[in-house]
Amino acid sequence: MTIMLLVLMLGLSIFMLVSRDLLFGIIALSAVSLLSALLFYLQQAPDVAITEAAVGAGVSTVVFIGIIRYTERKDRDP
Amino acid sequence: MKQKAINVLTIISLASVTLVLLPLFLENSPWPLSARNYLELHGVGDSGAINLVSAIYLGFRVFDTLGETIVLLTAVSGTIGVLTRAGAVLAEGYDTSGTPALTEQEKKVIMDDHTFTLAGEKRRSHALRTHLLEVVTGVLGPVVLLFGFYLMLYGHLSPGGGFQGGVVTASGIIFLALGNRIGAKNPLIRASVLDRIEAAAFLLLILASLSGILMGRGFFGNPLQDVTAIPAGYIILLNGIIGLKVGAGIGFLCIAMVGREIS
Amino acid sequence: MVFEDIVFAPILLPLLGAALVITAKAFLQGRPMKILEYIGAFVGLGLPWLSFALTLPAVTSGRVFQGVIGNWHASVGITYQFDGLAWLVNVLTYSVCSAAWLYSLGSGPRGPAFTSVFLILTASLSATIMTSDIFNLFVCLEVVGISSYILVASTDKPGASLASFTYLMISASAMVFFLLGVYGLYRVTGSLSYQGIAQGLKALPDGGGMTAVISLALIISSTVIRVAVMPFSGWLPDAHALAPHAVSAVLSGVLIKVPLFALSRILLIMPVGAQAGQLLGWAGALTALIGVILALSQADAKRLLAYHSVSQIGYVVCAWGIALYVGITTSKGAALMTAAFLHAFYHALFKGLLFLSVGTTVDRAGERNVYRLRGAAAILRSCGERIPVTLLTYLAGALAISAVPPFNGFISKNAISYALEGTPLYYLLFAAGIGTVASFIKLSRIYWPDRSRKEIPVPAVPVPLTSKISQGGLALLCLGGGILASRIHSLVMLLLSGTRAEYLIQWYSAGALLKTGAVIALGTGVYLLTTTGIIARVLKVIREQPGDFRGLYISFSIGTALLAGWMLLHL
Amino acid sequence: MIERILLLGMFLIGFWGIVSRKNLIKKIFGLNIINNSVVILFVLEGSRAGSSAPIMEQGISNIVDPVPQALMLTAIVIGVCISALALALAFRLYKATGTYNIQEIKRKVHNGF
Repeated sequence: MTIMLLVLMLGLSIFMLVSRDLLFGIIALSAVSLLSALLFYLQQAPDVAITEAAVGAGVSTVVFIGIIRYTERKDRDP
Repeated sequence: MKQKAINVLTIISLASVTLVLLPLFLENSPWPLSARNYLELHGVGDSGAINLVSAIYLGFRVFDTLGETIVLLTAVSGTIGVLTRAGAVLAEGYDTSGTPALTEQEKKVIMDDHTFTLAGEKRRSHALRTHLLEVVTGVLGPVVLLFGFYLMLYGHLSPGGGFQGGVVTASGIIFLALGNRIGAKNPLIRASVLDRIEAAAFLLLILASLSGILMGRGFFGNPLQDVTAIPAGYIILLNGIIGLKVGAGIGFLCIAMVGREIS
Repeated sequence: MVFEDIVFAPILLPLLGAALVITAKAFLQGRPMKILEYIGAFVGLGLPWLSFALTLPAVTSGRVFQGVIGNWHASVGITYQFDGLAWLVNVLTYSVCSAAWLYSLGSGPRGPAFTSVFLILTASLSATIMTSDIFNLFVCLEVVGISSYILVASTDKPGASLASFTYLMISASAMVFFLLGVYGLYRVTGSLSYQGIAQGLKALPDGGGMTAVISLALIISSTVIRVAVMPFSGWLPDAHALAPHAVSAVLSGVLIKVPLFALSRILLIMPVGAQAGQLLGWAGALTALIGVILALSQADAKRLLAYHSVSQIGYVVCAWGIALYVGITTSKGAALMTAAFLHAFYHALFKGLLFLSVGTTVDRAGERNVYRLRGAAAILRSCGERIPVTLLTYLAGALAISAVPPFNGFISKNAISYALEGTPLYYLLFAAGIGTVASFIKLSRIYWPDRSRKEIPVPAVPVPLTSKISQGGLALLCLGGGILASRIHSLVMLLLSGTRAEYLIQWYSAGALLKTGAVIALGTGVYLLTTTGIIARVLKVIREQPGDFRGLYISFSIGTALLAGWMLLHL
Repeated sequence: MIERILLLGMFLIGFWGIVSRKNLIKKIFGLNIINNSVVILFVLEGSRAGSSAPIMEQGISNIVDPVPQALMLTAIVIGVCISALALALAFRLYKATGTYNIQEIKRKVHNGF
């Protein structure tokens, strides 16, 4: 289970860095946060799980989206 | 040519990071148990909190937590300041940096009359926003706020605590803001109110940490030791203060971020 | 109230001050807000001096205040330590920060937001030197970091934002490496306090093996990135040159030194700390020389000063590292450590002074290019400076950094070279000293009268009184540091090593003066050389080397690998 | 074992992202990734010590080590604060130069002086 989650997170991390669309990257980032919250919950760390879900998936997503909303979504570089 | 040379350097640097970190990640010795064993035996007795993570977070290592809240406070005020100077995506009334671009009179008007709103005709045409969202978030907001306060105040017993509760409270505040119609004035989503709550909570936090010194129990010593029968009293107090501060701070930050462009 | 708690005053009072300022900002407006802001600043920057006065007798008698914050059990609590080193570093911090805040009142970024971040920075700097818990050190460094990123970005220039972003990225990534180091050490020893880790490592059969050494290397390199020794210094010139002047003074004066002395607490008790010190000492000496060459090539006045910070921190790191290598309890080690601190302190004073006075000048002149700006003294006069305070204080700073008696730089540089006499490092530092003189002759030319221009085109903005006061105060401290050399030197030595000075340096001996004369003569020669065509062209090439964002990371990773390899070699 | 290799991989990918992606936002993604991987590593390894969550209700024993969890709470929050500030700076640079590409920003800022 742990390994599966980690593989998924690894894949999402790569996607985050290569995707042309920053919004997709942000969604991937918050998915990674949610997955790691799940992982923490499975690893007997409920406090960290709550924090990661609230802060990583919630606040940081809002902040990221708030920033790119007024700039640009596309990464123009290869 | 130059591009290639730089790529070689990138590979070298990645390789050296790998070399350095590989032994660290592969370290396989058994996990040291001294701290855990101590906490398992004495943790609850020392701090009064059943949730040992809370006990560490607000008891044994509360000074770290103070540092963390300061990082948050500084980050919020710095982010707002930087954004303001950049020409602002901020919602009106969220310009609180030290160099006011508005006159005091204008500022006062904004602080008093405007609350954050995204409703109706002011939104952009392609904004992903429906009345469903408005209604649901408006109803859900108070419930989330309540859950946040629950997390704050029961942090010493169950998972959660001041910080987590604060973040949940902040999302409750954001829900209230999203569900806000034009004209509705919920004091909790006003910039000045959030700013004041955060400032007052920070002052309270510093005073709480000082109170131990004044009572002769040392820095961050428990001043309530003889006053209250609940052993975790000080932790509950700190949880509440930190929750308020974090909730107000993060709520402020998020609302400022999703606000509309002034330009 | 217990007397011991007074050692927390330098942390808590600025925080209280910051809380007052933030409250004032939130609740009040106009005049009452200003008043409360000043009260907060006084509580934060003024009152701690009282605590220094009160704790001085205790620390001079060798007393070490230590314990666990909140009186918890030591295995899980945060331990702290307030000793001579912490006292000295706090005095360093507060003297520069007070002067810089005063300066900012007149010309720097103003307002409650700035003041609160500034006070938080001050508090976190004192927490950094007092803590003896590795994770707490992480938190303290993060607070220092985040407040300094904000302060750097507190001007309107986009360049400052870029500098701040670069600084943020490199040091935040370095802090992730730091966290990995914490993980490694906790994994091996199960402890977070310095003492606990050292004991845990000693108890292990192989001293913790590779994991411990690599973790230590990660912690060292990610702390050293704040100190900006050579492979790690790429972020510094931009950040220090583009920040507001008062912030530059604090960054260059204080911020790059406190982590270094906090690191010495760790290295002194860890297994291969001494060897790491040796490597850093060498890196420091090379930094001193290369930094000064880069400084000599710069055209921007503040950037020139920023490269000088790199160079001078090289002196400090060199003496500091070798002191760790030979052991701080030996007489040579004590002398070196004293010299390192003395130079750090004096550099804080004169570099702060230089940033402030040059900042005042370039603001009035509206021109920062060293090659173009001339006649700055006349410009300052036209701005209403009857007594040329800025010019005089600049001169005090420039003479101090060039090690001319009777200013304080002369004392500290001599203390370093006295202790390093006979090693190859000595010659590297000697060469760096020549370069310093040369580059300050270059910088001083901005004050030389400009015959070709009669009228001063810039609007005359008067120099604020607060700027004059803070510059004057720092200049007096520079002079005082030189005149009271023996007394200060023996006090520092007593506080750092617990020993009275075993030898007395003849500060103003004929040999030392002769050497200074030689350095000045050679420096003038070097300066004249740099004005010749071919060398000027070489310098131009150096100046226009583009700094690369990824270069920072590449040098960081390679430097870390080298440090780890070196430490593994000596395991 | 495999978990830690995967985490190392995640760390390296994040580091690669910071070093060689030109887009500022992606650099901040990279910072988040390396921070995440270290946090996961610390918590994952810390939970090997026992088998139940560190909440000492009746009859609970053999808990996992709570210290790493408390430390990582702090680290997560600090990480988010840093990336919020970094984003604000990136936004400001975008407003000043009209691009997120670090090299272009550098060039424009340099020419602006």
